[in-house]
Amino acid sequence: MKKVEAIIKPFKLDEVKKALGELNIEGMTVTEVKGFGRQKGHSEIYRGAEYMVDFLPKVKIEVVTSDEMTPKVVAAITEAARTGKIGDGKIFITPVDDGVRIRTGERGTDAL
Amino acid sequence: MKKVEAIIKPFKLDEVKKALGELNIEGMTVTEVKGFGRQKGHSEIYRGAEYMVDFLPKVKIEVVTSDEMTPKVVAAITEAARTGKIGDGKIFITPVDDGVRIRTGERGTDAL
Amino acid sequence: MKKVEAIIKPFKLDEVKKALGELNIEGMTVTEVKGFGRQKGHSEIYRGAEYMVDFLPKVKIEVVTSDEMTPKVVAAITEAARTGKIGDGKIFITPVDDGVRIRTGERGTDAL
Amino acid sequence: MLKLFSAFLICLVSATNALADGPAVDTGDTAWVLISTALVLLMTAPGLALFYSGMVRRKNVLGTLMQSFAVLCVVSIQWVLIGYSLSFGPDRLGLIGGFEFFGLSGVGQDPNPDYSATIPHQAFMLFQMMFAVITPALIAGAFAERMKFSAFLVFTLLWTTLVYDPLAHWVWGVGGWLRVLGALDFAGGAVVHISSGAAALAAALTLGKRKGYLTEIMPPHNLPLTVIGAGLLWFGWFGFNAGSALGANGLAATAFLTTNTAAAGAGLSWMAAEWLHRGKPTLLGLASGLVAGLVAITPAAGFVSPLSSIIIGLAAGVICYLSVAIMKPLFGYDDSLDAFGIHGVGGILGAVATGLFATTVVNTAGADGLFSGSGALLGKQLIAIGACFLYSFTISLVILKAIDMVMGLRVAKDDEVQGLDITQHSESGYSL
Amino acid sequence: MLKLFSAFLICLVSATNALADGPAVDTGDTAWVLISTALVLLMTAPGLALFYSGMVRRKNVLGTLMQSFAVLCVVSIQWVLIGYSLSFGPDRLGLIGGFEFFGLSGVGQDPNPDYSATIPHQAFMLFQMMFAVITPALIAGAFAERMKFSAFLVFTLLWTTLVYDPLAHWVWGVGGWLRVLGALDFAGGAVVHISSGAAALAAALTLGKRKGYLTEIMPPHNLPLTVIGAGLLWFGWFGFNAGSALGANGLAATAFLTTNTAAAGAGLSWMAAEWLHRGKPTLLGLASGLVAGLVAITPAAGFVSPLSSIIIGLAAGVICYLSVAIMKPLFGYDDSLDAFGIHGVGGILGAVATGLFATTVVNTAGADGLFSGSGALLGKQLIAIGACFLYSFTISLVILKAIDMVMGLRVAKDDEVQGLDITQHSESGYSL
Amino acid sequence: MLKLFSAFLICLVSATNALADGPAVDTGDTAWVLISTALVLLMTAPGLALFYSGMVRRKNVLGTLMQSFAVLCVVSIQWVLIGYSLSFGPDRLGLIGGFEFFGLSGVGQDPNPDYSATIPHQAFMLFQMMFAVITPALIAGAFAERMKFSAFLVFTLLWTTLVYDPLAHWVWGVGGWLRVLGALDFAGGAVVHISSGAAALAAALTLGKRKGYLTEIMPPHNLPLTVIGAGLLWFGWFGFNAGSALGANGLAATAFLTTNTAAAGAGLSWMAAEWLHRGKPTLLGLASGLVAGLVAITPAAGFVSPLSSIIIGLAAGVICYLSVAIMKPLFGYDDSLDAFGIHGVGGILGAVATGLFATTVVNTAGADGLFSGSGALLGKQLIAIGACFLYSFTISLVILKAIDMVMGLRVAKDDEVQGLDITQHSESGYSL
Ligand SMILES: Nc1ncnc2c1ncn2[C@@H]1O[C@H](COP(=O)(O)OP(=O)(O)O)[C@@H](O)[C@H]1O
Ligand SMILES: Nc1ncnc2c1ncn2[C@@H]1O[C@H](COP(=O)(O)OP(=O)(O)O)[C@@H](O)[C@H]1O
Ligand SMILES: Nc1ncnc2c1ncn2[C@@H]1O[C@H](COP(=O)(O)OP(=O)(O)O)[C@@H](O)[C@H]1O
Repeated sequence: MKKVEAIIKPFKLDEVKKALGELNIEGMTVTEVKGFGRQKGHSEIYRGAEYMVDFLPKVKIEVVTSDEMTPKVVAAITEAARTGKIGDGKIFITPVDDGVRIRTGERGTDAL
Repeated sequence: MKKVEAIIKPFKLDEVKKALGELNIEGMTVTEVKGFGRQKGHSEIYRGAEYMVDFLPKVKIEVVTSDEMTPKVVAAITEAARTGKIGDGKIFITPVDDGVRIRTGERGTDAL
Repeated sequence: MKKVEAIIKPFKLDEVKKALGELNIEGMTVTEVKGFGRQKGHSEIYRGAEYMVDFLPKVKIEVVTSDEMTPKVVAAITEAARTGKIGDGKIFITPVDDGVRIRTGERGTDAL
Repeated sequence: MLKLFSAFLICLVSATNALADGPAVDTGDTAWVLISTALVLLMTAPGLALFYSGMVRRKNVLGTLMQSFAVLCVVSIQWVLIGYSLSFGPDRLGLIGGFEFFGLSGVGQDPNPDYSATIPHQAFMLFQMMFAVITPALIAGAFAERMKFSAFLVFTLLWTTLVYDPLAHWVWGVGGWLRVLGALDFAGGAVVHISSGAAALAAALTLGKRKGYLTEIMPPHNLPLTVIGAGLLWFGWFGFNAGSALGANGLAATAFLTTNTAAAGAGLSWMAAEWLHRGKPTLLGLASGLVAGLVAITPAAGFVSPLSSIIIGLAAGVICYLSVAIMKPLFGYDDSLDAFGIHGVGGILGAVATGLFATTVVNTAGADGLFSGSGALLGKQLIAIGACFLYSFTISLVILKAIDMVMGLRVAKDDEVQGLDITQHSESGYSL
Repeated sequence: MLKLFSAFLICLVSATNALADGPAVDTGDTAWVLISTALVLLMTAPGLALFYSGMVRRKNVLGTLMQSFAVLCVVSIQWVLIGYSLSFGPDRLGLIGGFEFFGLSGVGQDPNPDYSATIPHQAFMLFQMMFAVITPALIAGAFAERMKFSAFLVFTLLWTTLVYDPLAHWVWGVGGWLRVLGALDFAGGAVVHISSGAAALAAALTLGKRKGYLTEIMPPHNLPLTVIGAGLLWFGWFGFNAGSALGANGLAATAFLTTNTAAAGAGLSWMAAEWLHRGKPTLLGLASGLVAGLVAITPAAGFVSPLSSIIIGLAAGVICYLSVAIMKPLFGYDDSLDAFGIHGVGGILGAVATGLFATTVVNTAGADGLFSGSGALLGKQLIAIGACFLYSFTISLVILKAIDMVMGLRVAKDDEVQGLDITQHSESGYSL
Repeated sequence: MLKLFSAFLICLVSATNALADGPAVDTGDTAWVLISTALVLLMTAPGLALFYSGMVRRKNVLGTLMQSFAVLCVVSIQWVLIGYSLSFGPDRLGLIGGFEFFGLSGVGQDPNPDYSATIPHQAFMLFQMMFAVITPALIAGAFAERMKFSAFLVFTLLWTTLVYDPLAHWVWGVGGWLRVLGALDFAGGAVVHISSGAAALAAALTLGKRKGYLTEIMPPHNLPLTVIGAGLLWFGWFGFNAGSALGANGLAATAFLTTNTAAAGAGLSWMAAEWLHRGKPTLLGLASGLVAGLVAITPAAGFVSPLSSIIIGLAAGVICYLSVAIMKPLFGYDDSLDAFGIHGVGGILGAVATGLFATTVVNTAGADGLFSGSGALLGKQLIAIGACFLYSFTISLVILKAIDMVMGLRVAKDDEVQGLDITQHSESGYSL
């Protein structure tokens, strides 16, 4: 099992969700985060003082999936989230030892 | 060391915290997230237009713990967070290479 | 590749960002979280009723970096985030299998 | 119903007998009463709506706002059709007004000297309307976060008609038995606050506690909203109390003054009580206290001196604090936003204080209270308190039980967990 | 321009011919009109600003608030320099006012009996100013979340001068052709609501849909803001409508009353319509409905009976709901916050209703409508509706196209995605 | 103290000598002054409270709101007990009022022709009370986010008594030396704004900078709150300025008009200055500008022509912008919410402008300024500015140093980091 963790532009969430749906991925968890990277931020002005805000709003999607599905999930997200402009985000794949469905106690990929 | 990551229903947080307390787990980190899964969302109506909202508010609890404690932690969360209804959430167990307590620089399980 | 995940006091974010900048770390993702630990919370009073609030506002910084850089990143964060008082937070190092830059499809450390 | 409908038809055509011959309208008095009317509307919506909705949990913010706004709409219509007539129509046995003013027939642009000789009858009616509006909205604090919206609508309509309208007649209607008795209620201590407080207690007992009450933390989700509400309540209360002079005169100035000092005193004394008791002066405490002071001065505003009003305010802050922080947990009822603890207790306190501090030096149309040498008034005040409290409590209980049997008062458990906003209204307060 | 400047210089020195001899000022009437003026300002800022800004997405909250505040500033100056004169200056051909009042020359502390014999001319001018302010602010609902701020400023200035000022003259100016014709518009149903609604439709069509309209979910980001706005609108509308009696008299009381009942009726009927249609009574629905009721009663407020106002309100809630929930998706234009759907449709409804329900029993200075036996008024109302709608729609279209050619109306795609707050104003609404 | 207590007892019994024989009360004037009083209360709470609290960081929102509300409560009581007497009691040496009005003894329902012949003396006293309330609340902007609440309470009480009350007497009290001199201050440019601005500067210097000032980003946490506050300030300021005519007359209309145009002009000119300087027109800029315009027109409102008021407004927006955006960083003091930069600088500007633009054509009770051919007034204005600024600055410094020695002014470092809400009040603003 792997966790696929994608940090994307917020307005791409719907498209990514749809792309995952087409893979029959039935679950995911989404977090609002702030990203810092090559994409430059914007300035804000308050009473004549100018600040650089370099943290940009991003959305983190976490999908835990079987090893077989992982490449497909990565490919689907990559495609759906891409605008081609800087700041499109990253996908990280990390190992997962086990999963549990709380309701039933099921384990492993059955829990997904 | 393992990280136990549980996505649960928000109103179960207190009970899970208490259950972990009974295991002498002294630290955890909590994030508000939105979940998408089998549990269906709700509709919202604005000026006669109806929208489906399928992201539901969930809470993610992260507990890093020793390998020995991991099954106990998983069991405690499973029990405390269960309502038996769809959407109770998931637990994922992932490997952790090392930990550091920033204040002291302690490493490994001493850092917890 | 490793993910370095640090839970720190919110007002230390700027210093940590600066310290990472000195290592030429060019990307990170930040999440607002709530922490429970040895640091005690505070009480709140509403119409004469007193509540204990033991979840404290913390900030989680995630930096995915190469294996070589990992110790430097950990050291930099540890130093910049330390106040010496309880509640300074933790750093957890977890394995990352792979990374993708969505914009270009680059893989591995090239994606960072 | 048929009668109502024909009255309706007549009014539609012949309308508001807007003749120009009666006693003269004073423009200054009219300006003051009209703006006061607008101020009292502002108290309910958005004033009280915000005061309450900031205190609930995020998931119930809209449901709580909705209650005040719905009451405003429902009672605005009820009052025009039947409420004003039941309250201020020609007396029947000292208990209720007659049908004569149904559909505002006979309520025109000329003054009605029975109630106010210098402003249009419609202006008097409108001013009173806003009192009828705010009263049921106050009750909602007791059953916040758990009542079905449909049941709430039915309750509002029944309660206004069966409780508020008769009580308004008793105390303020020409021929009303408490008015005849000589009990004093300058701006609605009994009619508005004691009656809503008693109903609130009945509601808290009937509906039962919120799921998680006393075991879960239920902090206010947005105190700035509550504080905007508190500010608008203070502002609007000048219309409520000083407007009750029904003219822009010296009495209005005095009522304005006592209102302000009582609010200030109670804000400080609640804050001080909490500071001593819990170690910190809180903003919610100060805001709650000022509302308690406004409640307590309401029946007394045009009858007592400024310095008496400070004392009334100081007392109101401490006593309402004790009722909320000590008495409520002791008895264990869930008066969620302290509608009984502030309006019931504060209203009783104010009615008693009127019996103590009233003086004809301030208002010759008033009476002398105990501290001016006469105990008679205090006795009458106690009768008025008892009558209003018992009547409202009993009828409210009956109404609530009846609604519960017919359609259910409370939302389903799961709906309570998910919140009123989504389950009752299919909306979310924020997507910040 | 030169003329303007010299008028300016003269005024600066000789100022506001504040003599003390003319017809006497009535203090009560003046108090009422001044406070009404303040109430109408409150409607725009922060009332309408909040009502609108709570409905947009978080990233546009400041841009939306900014529009109402900027209009207030711009039109306050425009009105003093030229607007009042174009609207209420001596008539030219029934179409526009002359230059005589430029820079408020001749607009002093004495009454101008042409418009109001009992209040200072400046008070009348100020009251009218606030109507000129709110009208362009209403239009902004149609193009929320996508217009360039610079283009918005230019639009506001041109629209006020070329559309609002002439229309105000037609309907209210002595000698204005619709006034001469005998069309009734008590407080601005045509001048304010039909004209802004027609401009809103023109703007929605010219600017086109928001990116993601109908494909993305765009829920209101902060409904409590919207509800505070709705409450302030209701409160302020008493100044708008009852203030239009230009005195604190029986007519003001009647207008106050019809305003209140129409708002209440429409709040309930929109809520009911949505409840039937979608299964839930929503707070945004109730709030939208009460605004629709306030719009619809505006032209009728001082001409109809209280019971008629209930009917007008009930109709307004349902009809505006249908226009927003059925008609808009049918035609597919993006009138983002329903400026046309509520103000245009509600304004037309109100103008027609005036032709139906008006009765001289309520106001001898009015006229009898269809239900009082005369069809003539209805005909005049239809002419007024048609003239105001077409004039505003056409000129708005021309102004918008012209601005689009010269400087562009719409922000860049990327800026729309990022939001107006950061791209137009370099600010963020919240860091909660 | 004993004296005070016996005065207190007397008042409690004999109350407010509410006789009915004196000069007649005018209902229109009374309506206007009462509603103006309510409007000025609204400016402080919730107006200023929101304006300020939206600008601080989230962790200090309640602490900031609390300051305005606490001032309102404390000064409402202080004014009744001693403040009004010190300010408006019979003159002692041109410097202070005597004890005669302690506890409002002798301040009844009849007019006091010394100050206002057509409204109840209590109404005049109440109107003045609200000025005494808002002034210390303004100062709080300078030391936002770092002052101990207990120290703040003590400061408020001392400052009101030792600074505000004497200054009010100097400028407005019969026999006050600046009044006798002939300096003009229509609605409190010196008494309210210069005095609070000078105190603000003293406070910013004494308390020192916030931790992280200029190194950390401290963006406003909730600009919609600030904007609601700005809207309420504009609305309430009509009471402040036009209410200062103490009647509903032509002068009130003129003051209303100059107030509105100055606010509009300054909103636009601050926005324009920031647009030129930083490249973007901001909402906070427009809101700050309109407040600056309202401040600057305050002393001039009843003395200048409408067109002059536009110029004053335009100047106020630019000059206050420069003081905030250029001067403050230059000198490096942390006037956190620009209480000095807007109220101090704007107040001085307005007092000077009164000396330039005042004309007896607008107000025969006023004087002619430099542009009407007489330099004398300007000289008097400069004396008044100097005297008020220096007196307030010096005494404020002494009070602050004394409090610092006795109990400490500033919260502990850790408490500043954690925020005032939790450390001073044990509350959190939001759980959204
Ligand atoms: N090393 C990293 N570790 C964690 N998150 C990162 C890292 N680098 C970038 N990110 C996240 O990815 C987002 C996009 O990165 P950025 O460098 O702006 O553009 P791009 O994805 O086009 O390279 C950042 O805002 C940040 O949230
Ligand atoms: N594959 C997954 N990866 C990450 N999170 C998931 C996954 N599947 C479900 N979740 C999370 O678990 C929550 C509950 O899942 P759901 O399918 O609704 O019910 P259940 O837990 O009863 O199977 C979801 O809201 C989502 O946050
Ligand atoms: N076992 C753990 N798993 C996950 N997060 C933890 C754990 N222990 C502590 N934390 C996080 O670290 C923060 C600081 O821990 P705490 O015990 O208060 O102080 P210290 O870091 O000084 O030991 C907590 O608020 C929590 O967010």
